[in-house]
Amino acid sequence: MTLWVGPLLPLAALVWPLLIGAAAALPGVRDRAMRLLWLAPLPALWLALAGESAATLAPDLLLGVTLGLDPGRRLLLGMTAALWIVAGLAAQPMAERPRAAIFAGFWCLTLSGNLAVFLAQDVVTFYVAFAAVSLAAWFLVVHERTDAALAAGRVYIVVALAGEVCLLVGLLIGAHAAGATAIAEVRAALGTSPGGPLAVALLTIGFGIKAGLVPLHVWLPLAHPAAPVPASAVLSGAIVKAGLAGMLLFLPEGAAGPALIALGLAGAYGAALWALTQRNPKTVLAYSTVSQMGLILMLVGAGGAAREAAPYVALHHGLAKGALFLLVGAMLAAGSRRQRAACLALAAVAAASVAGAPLSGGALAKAAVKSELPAALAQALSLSSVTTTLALGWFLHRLARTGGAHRSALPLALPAVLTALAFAAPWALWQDWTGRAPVYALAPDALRAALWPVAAGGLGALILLRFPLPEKPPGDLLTLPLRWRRATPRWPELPARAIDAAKLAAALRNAVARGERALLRRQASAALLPLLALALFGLLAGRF
Amino acid sequence: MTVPLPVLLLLTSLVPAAVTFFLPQEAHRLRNALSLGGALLKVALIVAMLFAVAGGASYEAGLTPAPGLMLLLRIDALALLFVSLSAILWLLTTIYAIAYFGTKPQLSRFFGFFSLCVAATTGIALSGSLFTFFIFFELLTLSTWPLVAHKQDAPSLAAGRRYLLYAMPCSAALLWAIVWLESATGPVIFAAPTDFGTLAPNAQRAIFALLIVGMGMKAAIVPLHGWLPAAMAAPAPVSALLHAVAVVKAGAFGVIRVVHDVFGMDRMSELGLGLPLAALASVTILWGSVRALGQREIKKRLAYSTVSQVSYIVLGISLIGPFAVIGGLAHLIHQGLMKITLFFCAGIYDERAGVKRIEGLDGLGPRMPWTSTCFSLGALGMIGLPPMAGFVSKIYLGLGGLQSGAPWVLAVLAASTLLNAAYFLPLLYRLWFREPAPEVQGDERAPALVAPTVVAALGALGVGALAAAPVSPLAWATLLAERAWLP
Amino acid sequence: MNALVVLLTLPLGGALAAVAFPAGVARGAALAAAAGTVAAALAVASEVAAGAPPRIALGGWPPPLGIALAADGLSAALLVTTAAVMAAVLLAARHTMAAGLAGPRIAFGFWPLALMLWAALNAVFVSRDLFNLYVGIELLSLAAVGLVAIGGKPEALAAAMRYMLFALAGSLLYLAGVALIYAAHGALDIDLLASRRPSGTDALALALMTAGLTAKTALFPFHVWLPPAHAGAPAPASAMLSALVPKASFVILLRLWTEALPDEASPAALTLIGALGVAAVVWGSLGALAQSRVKLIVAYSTVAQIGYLFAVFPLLPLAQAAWSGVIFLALSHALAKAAMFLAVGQWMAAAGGDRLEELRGLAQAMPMSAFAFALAAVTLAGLPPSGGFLGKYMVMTAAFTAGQWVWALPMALGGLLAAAYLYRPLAALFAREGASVAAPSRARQAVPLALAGGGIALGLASAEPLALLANGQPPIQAVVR
Amino acid sequence: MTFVLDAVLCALILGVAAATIAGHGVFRAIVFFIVYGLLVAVGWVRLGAVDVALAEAAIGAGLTGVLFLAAYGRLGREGAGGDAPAPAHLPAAMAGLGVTCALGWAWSALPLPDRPGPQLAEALPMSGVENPVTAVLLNFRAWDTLLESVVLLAALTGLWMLTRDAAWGGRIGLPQHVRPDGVMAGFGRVLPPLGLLVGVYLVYIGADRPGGAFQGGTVLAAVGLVAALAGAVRPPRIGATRWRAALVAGPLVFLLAGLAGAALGAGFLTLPPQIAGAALFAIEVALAASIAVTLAFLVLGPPEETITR
Amino acid sequence: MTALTLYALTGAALIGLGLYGLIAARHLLRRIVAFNLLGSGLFLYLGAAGARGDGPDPVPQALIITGIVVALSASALAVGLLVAGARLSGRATLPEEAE
Repeated sequence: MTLWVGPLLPLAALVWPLLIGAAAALPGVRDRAMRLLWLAPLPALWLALAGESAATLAPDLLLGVTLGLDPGRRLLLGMTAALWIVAGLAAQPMAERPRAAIFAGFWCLTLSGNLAVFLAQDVVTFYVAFAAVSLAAWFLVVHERTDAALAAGRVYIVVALAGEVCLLVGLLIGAHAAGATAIAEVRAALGTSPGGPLAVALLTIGFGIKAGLVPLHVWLPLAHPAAPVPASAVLSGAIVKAGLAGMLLFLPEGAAGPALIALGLAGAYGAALWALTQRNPKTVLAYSTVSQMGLILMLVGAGGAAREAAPYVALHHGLAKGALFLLVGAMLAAGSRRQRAACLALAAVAAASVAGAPLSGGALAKAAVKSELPAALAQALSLSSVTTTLALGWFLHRLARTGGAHRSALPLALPAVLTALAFAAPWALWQDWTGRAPVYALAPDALRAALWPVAAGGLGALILLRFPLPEKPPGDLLTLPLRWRRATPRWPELPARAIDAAKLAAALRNAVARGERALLRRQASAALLPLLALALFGLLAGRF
Repeated sequence: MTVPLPVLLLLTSLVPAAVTFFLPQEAHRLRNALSLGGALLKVALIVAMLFAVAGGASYEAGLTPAPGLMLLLRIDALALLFVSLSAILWLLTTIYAIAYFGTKPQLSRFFGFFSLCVAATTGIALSGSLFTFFIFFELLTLSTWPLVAHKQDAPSLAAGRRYLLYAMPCSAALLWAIVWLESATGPVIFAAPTDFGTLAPNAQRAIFALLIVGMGMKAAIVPLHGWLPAAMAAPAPVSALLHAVAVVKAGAFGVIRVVHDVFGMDRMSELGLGLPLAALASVTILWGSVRALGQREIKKRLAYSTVSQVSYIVLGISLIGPFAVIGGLAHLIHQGLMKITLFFCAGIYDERAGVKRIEGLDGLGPRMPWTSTCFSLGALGMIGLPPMAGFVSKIYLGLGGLQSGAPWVLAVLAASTLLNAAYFLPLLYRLWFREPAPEVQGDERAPALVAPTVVAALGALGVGALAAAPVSPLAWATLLAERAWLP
Repeated sequence: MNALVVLLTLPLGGALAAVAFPAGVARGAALAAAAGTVAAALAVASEVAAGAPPRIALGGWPPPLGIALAADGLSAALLVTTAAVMAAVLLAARHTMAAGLAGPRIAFGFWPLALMLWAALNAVFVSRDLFNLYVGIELLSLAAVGLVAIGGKPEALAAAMRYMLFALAGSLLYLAGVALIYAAHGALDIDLLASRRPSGTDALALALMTAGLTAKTALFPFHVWLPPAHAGAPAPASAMLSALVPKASFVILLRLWTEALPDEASPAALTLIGALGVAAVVWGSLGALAQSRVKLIVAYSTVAQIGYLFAVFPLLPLAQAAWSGVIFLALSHALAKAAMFLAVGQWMAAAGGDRLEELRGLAQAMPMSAFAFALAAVTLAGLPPSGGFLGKYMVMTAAFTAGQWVWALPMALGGLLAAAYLYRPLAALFAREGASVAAPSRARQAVPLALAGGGIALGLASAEPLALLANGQPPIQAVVR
Repeated sequence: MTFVLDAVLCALILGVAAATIAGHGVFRAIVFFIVYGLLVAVGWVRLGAVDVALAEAAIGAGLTGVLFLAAYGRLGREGAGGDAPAPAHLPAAMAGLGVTCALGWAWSALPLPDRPGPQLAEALPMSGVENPVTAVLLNFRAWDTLLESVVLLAALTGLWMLTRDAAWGGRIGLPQHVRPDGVMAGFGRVLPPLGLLVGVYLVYIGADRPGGAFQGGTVLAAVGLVAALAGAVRPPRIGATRWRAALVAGPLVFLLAGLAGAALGAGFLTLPPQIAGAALFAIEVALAASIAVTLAFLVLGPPEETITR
Repeated sequence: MTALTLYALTGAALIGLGLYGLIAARHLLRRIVAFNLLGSGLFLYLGAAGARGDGPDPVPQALIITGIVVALSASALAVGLLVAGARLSGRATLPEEAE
């Protein structure tokens, strides 16, 4: 399949959502803006499908914008575009709700940024894109304006800004070291330059925040559930991938590897387990995202082919997680028992895929990387499926208890499409990405290896249903300092008023009056006159 | 008769100033026509000159009233950078001010001094020698006072007093430095390298310090910044003038002249002057931001923000490296556009909704969408978020810091960004997310107030988004830096 | 007819006419004489500028027998400034010193005294004879005392008395010096003295003359008579007293130290004078800061500004620019101070007093005279682009060139202090509240504005006056150590 | 012998002067001062300066003395006639002593200069007068003298400004109530004609011998004063045009003569030798008249009688 | 010591005395008297100086006569001020020296 691409297509893929977003501000369009959202990612999808040959140079924009694609990011771009299309469709019912236009506008801005992260070829564009996705997404988080959403929004914005700053500094160091702004050169320079380690650390933090790297993930379990369902879907499915993309782009091979492995694994297990203490299904999903992203980041840390394959894993996770979030929305809308059952069933399929059940996209994804990993990590990867299954089992349990019956029209088609994609896409891309025949994934060994953790996890989940863990507030590490300090610092004013002006003036008046009186009293001033003459005479005559 | 271009440029605001003083209060139309006409003419002249100067041309006009005193006006690329900013913003501010004041009293005085201020700023921009610079610098000091105290109520007068309290000693320091310097070197001409002759290095350092004190007061460098937040008592157009068109900019421009043209980069490094100045600028950046956090009045918060932001310029200049200088110079323009947007908005909030304190902003966003959007854009730009202008400056300053071997600058920038966010985002939050207070009414039925604001906001957006375009401020700054560094 | 002669005789003639004729005619004659004198001053200045400075040996008797009169750049500058100030003062007085408003006594006395004062000033500025200068400043002092007393209030009389005593003591000390000079050299002509055979007594003569003249110029600590005297007189009189009268004795001093006896100067003596000047700057400024009446503020400001003139003395033998600088300071002070007093006079007439709180908000009603005060303040504070600034700048440059930067300090400090003490009246004027008062016409308000504008113009168009001053500028003479 | 005389005179002068300064009572000080003036006049004669001696006697001692006495009288009327004792003033004493010593030292250090003697001798014949002092006063240094005559006028104008507004337009000086048959009245009838004669004579001979406008004018003023004090004449009203004309006549004639010189091309205050004598005489007469009137008015003081309008 | 010296020194002493009186006295009339004393002492000094050499010099004499007249003028004005002041305040001293 060859699709037409032109030199402007990458730019158009970014500008088009912006235009739609801007249109949302127009009075005539405002009410219908939500209905247009699904159109926004279409050029990007086209681009992803068309191939990697497209590139745009726009030297006048910003500090000179260059856009292009590489295989990994093409994959992510496609996934992102697809997810956003589906989520956009899922958002259509929100058109009736208040502030729809604002939501639509920032949706498009976030989308544009999200896409641009995968297209940017230079540091500045990348940063701009990252900032756009990062900050515009805040509006998606707080859209509901509930207390929880606003509180989550606060945490989100603080952490996001901190991340932006880290990124900026890291990118600047990189650009300086490279003497150029092209990402490839920057990555190369980071590996060799003296400032490299610092920059790598900063970048890891900056991207790690977005990608939910433990312990920088704290915002994620708060923010993702707070957003409206379609927004949660893209947040958890697509936007977190921006962080991943950043790491893949900028971290030199092997840089920060041990840290990423350690933190990634900590996240993979810890978040999954912590998910068990949550009641809100969206929160459980959010922790699952942290967990899954932990695994993917672990891959990045591991380096080599595993790292190369990370986008492949991410592709699956994005689609599946998007489906799961949409399903939560569907469940909330489900009216009848049958609808609820359908929802749950679909959710179970998607969850199984995430957990890596045999034949699922998730299993393929794991299979694709397992052989590339050192044995210990491979084991850890397998083992993580247990916890994932546990968490997702718990999710299903919580989902089943989520009730709503607000609307009859059930957008079940959309999560279904995503689930299907999550299953199909890894299969479709398998050969391209692993270089192995599809049969490899069907081998009994592979199936067995995929099955046992899921089974174990499922068993555990059943036990868990019986003996649930005590509920904990979301945000784990953040629960301690969550209290937003509204301390208005009091700074000492400059001592303009420290001295009483009136008193000073009075003192001055007194001093002057005293002085003048002294000069007048007994004609001291007049007496000084001949004395001055004599003094001058002395000085003049002495020629001093 | 041919009037030299620099003089003509000066006259475009001097003549309106002189005539306006003598207009009766009721002559609204004539007064407005004068101000606008002068502003438009000036912009036109500048546009005409931009291309010629980009090609390397320069215009000069001068006279020598006394031996050793040289009044020299010269239009070079740096001068044009500043004068374009002030001219364009003057035009916007004039439109805004006409609408803002309507038929309030004492307008002839206001617009007279306003034009005089701009004339002084033009003079500062075009000054070709240190002495000329000082003359116009002081003219600016003086013509600003009546504007700061324009309302003539107690806070305004106190603000005016504080302004003079800072301005006078600092101009004395400046004068002292100039006299000291010129008595050793002869007239200091910006276009020619200064021959420091026998002046001892420590004397040179002292002169530099005094010059910076003199300029730094206007540029609101800590600890000489106290007047600026106090001056927020003045009406919004004056704030725009102080923060964007003229005053603080003149100070920053003065620092540029001192570093660039009086001392020169080589001597700066030789004497080790860059680092202390950069440190001072950094302290200012942080302190201004920290203080802004604590302010509950919008304009006061904006004022402390200016304290912080203007030192970006100083920081860039003091780092003595191409990128940093580009960043600093570009920020001269960028900060002007962003800050004028913010103050215009603050003025509209005050005028149309009676809101002065940040608590009052609650829920105003939807009611005053244009204003609030502009305000938001300006605020985001101040934080340095792309694609606003502030972002471009920050990139260049950061790179400049690295290039000049001062990586700690990145830390300063990072901290400042966070602080900026900390004091701006709550405002945006209030604007857009809070429920409006019932007693606050606001509307935007004042197109002449909103239009300049929108233009300024678009400008701030445009110079960032199109920073790499061949006619952007950044391009101009790059041109300057190239001329300075490339043989 | 020689312009110089007209310059000297016309005000005298006017004064005589003003004494002889009844009030209405007297005023007309006085104003006519004033107009002619202004023209003559300009003519003399143009002659000087053209490089043909007029010089007369009176009666055709060359010194030492006769008296020589000569105008050089210094004279010309002062003559023109005086003419400007006097013209403005008399214009202002045309209204306020008329019989209807001020009573027949003042309407009679003001005009002859003002014209005699002017004649004395002109005579002092061009005379080259030390004794003639004595007579000139006596005429000046008596006319000035008369003007101080013209108000008739007890404070004014006490002030006039105090002034009188200082003037008398000062005159006699000066005369003692003149006597010694004549006794030692048999000559009184400045140019002859410049080429005299030095005598040991010259130091004493110079010391006595200097002390006497500092009393007349009101240098600290001999300033005590000045503030009440200048504040007690009616505004036009104050304008003349503060702006012009001290300049006469100062010019004599300047001529003594730079033209007649420059070889006598010793660094320590110059330093002593300079130190008194600095003290005057500080004390006068503090005094002005402490006052709550505008006229007293302005009068104390004169004390401070006179301090400037003396603080330059240590630099006179060291740097050429000091001389021109100090004259610029004197000229711009004359213009600015006259403008201030005239403006204050209008406010007092409108508001009934000159306490700061009485002046609040007057700028609304009288924007032009308020603006005039502000412009004059710019000049006095030495801010660009005024003539005061240029003078200060030249003096500071001279200080640095001479390697004596200490003497630049009072210039810088004094400007700050001036800004501080002038701020208070300005702030009061520009306050928002304010009763409605009967404001004088715009034409009358324009008079102080024109003067204050002159102070600014002196800086803006400084090339001409500087070129003028260069005529006959004494060469600097290194102090013999 | 003469030296002893001089020494005694000097001692007397100093003694009287000391008494003037240090003695008790204002009245006594004034009397001592008059005595002092007379003694100094004698001293001037000893120094060969008869012109000065005349001036000192007439003006320094005489008129000034009258002025002080009149003032004393008026102060008494205002209740301010009593002395205000002053304690010793050390700085003043040091200053006085210092200046005396310095001048004493200067005397010993004074060189004998080349005087304008030769030029003066050369110029005297062309000056129009024979008395060299008059020549200096009215010709060589005429500008001084012209200004000086204006100084008198300035003093008088200033003095008149001290009039209370209520008294403006009234007769000059204190209202006099003299008994027509008293001593004063007698004086007033006898002295004036005599004094008039002396005064006119002094003016007249001033051209050649000691005397002149000032001395003569002073005597004439004294005549007027005595006449006024004696009630023989009533002082004029302050606005009287004729008297005002008399006040300005001297300076005016002087000024016009000077301007005439300038107009004739000779130069300001230049009198061609042919007419110098006549011109100087005219000046001297006019000046004497003006000086007489002015001095008399100065001594009489401002009008003090309240006018009821 | 010659007679001239005697007169000159007398003049100098008179100047000192006059100065003292001018400064130290409180009663203003006494001050004015002292001023006259000071003046005439000065004239004496100048006259003595002018009488040195061959024959009296007329120039100082002329100067002295002028000086005497000026002194009288000044005295008259001062006395007038004194009287007018006393009329208003009942004092013959300056306000700052009133008891």
